[in-house]
Amino acid sequence: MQWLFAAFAVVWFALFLYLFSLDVKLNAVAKEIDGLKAKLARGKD
Amino acid sequence: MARDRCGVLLVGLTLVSMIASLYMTFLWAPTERTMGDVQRIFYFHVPSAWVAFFAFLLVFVFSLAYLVRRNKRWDNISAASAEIGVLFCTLVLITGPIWAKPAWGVWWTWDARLTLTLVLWLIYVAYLMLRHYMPDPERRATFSAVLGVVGFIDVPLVYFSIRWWRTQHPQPVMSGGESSGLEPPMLATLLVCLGTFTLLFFALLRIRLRLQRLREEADEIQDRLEQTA
Amino acid sequence: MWRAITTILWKDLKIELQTKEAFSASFVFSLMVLVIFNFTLDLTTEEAMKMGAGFLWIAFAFGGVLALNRSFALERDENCVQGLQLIPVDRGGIYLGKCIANTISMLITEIILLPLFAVFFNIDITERLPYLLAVLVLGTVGFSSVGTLISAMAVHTRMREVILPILLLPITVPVLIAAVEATAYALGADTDPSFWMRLLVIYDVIFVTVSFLTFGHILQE
Amino acid sequence: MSDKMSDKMPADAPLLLARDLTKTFGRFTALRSLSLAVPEGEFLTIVGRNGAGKTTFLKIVSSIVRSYTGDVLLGGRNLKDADEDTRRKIGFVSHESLLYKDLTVRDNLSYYARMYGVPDRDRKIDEMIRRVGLDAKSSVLVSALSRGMKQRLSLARAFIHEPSVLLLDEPFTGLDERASGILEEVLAEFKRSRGTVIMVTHDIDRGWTHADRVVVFERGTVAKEISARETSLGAFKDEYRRILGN
Repeated sequence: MQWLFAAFAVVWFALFLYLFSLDVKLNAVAKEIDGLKAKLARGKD
Repeated sequence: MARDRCGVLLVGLTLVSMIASLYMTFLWAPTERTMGDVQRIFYFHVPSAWVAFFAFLLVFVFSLAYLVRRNKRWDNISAASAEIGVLFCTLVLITGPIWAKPAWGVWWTWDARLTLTLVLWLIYVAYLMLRHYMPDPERRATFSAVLGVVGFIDVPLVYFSIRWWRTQHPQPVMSGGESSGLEPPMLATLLVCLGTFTLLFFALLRIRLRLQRLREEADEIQDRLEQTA
Repeated sequence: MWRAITTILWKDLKIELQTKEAFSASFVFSLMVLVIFNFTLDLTTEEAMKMGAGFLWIAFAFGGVLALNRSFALERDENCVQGLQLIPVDRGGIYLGKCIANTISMLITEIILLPLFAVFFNIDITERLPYLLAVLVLGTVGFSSVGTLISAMAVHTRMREVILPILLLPITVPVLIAAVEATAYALGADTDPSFWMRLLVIYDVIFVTVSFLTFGHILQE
Repeated sequence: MSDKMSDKMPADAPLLLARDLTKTFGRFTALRSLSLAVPEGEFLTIVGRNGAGKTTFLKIVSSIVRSYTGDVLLGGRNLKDADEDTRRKIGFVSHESLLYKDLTVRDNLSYYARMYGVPDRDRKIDEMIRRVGLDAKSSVLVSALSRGMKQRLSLARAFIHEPSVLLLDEPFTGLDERASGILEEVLAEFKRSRGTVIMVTHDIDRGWTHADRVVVFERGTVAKEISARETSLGAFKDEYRRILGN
């Protein structure tokens, strides 16, 4: 049984790790876009 | 807006079918007689392998599409699909030994399917490395498309060579091959899990593609900024 | 097309004759691999018979990677790649010329290495020599067909010396398996090599064709 | 086939016609729907600051770069599906020599002559070697040549197949006096024989000398066209400074 749970845990862990890394990257890019947009708006004044 | 609803639907469907798969895998499916509970690894080992192969098939299809059409979207899909494919391929390679050890007493056997998965993993990790080390985006798209085509055409050749090689270098035969004597409830569970993993793949692909889209948007704004400056 | 093949071939072989860089690098390296195998494994003749084919192809593959790296590195100096892009010839022809030149240069190394291998490991290579040579040619064509294509990609990357083997070796797994098995037969093993020879031929045909068709994409900017 | 094509072309059609060219390198847009016509026999100089798209334009016309949107017609044929004969009309000189350093002077020319299918190859190679003053060096490796000699040999390479359209990308960069002299001479002669030249350069004075027309590139499009016959160099320089200023 513990083998099964080990494998199971690995799958979930990998999935979470991947989703987490995507989320971090998405947030970073979103932030970058906001910053750039603000800069663009300021530049137009 | 329609796009958002589609995404929510996809994620919702994935979650629901995940719960169903968990229930079926751990509670509903009968325990296998010779291997015991360990055999339940099967229900996510095999779907992971399926998703990996499917992802690499998509890489091939969209690489070809890119070479013909030169549409950047196709390159994005190839890149995202290869990345997720490698993720699931890694899962196959990890869950495989975890299953093999208690079931057959060895971590690894050079059996045809496991070896093919390993070679595939190497090919597509190399694919991701090529992408990583190519500074020029247009060349990156073209080169990785060529590699996506070449790599996939290689798959049947790798498979046949390994299979024939196995017959010439016999190892102790593993009792209870992966699909021997699959009872109907087991098959049903497997099918549901296959569906779940496929849904999961598309959900991940969507997120990965959104990341790329945002990245491009950021670059575009940066471009506009530089122009006005 | 014919003009492109022969001219590239003439040019590459002439440069190789002048510098002998690909040959000396791959020959010395392959030789080193064989010697190190001998030290680390300390085999009896019988064991060497069994594993010799494997050693030989590991040595060839590693040496071949060096030769292939060199093949497009020499187009990189003075931006000669741009010269290749300018000339009004079929780009598939450029690929074939390059591929043939690489195959010849690898084969020369291999043929010189072969008797040394026989001496080092006390293996009789003369028994099925024509067969052995056929395997050598088929395996090398397979290796350099994909190798030439990937070498052309690798020159444009960062870390180009490293990226070539990383991309090439997994893709050439079928060639290496088939060549080793067929070579084992040629060295006296008691197996049936017909499947492996067929596989080598199929691999060669498929990958020469695919590379020929896709090389134009690699060369353009 | 090609006769038919030229029959269809009106007599005053430009030899080279670029229509709506757009080319992006990732996030950088090198050309923005640029259109330009060059009649046969014209000497066109392209100036502009770095990154204005000059070199990209030459690379597209010489079919080095093949993925772009828009069309380039050379003698009425679209370059995207141009045959070898069309592409053979083009000669290309840049500040990179495109020579193999481990081949001799003669072998380098022989390589390019074979690739371009030059008839009566040996005689032509001898002639080119003499022309650039490398007779004594013909069996010397390129790696043993001085920089100036290499530049001269590079000119011989570009002219070996007698192109009718000459593309020059910063040709004077790094040339020694003798090589510049030979290049000037060759350009003057090329112009006399009604060859078409497109030259990209930073060096406005040199670019002006032979030019019939000067085009200023700015941010991937044509910002200004000036007929060199109707304007003085001084007036052009003022104009150019004004364009770069804004």
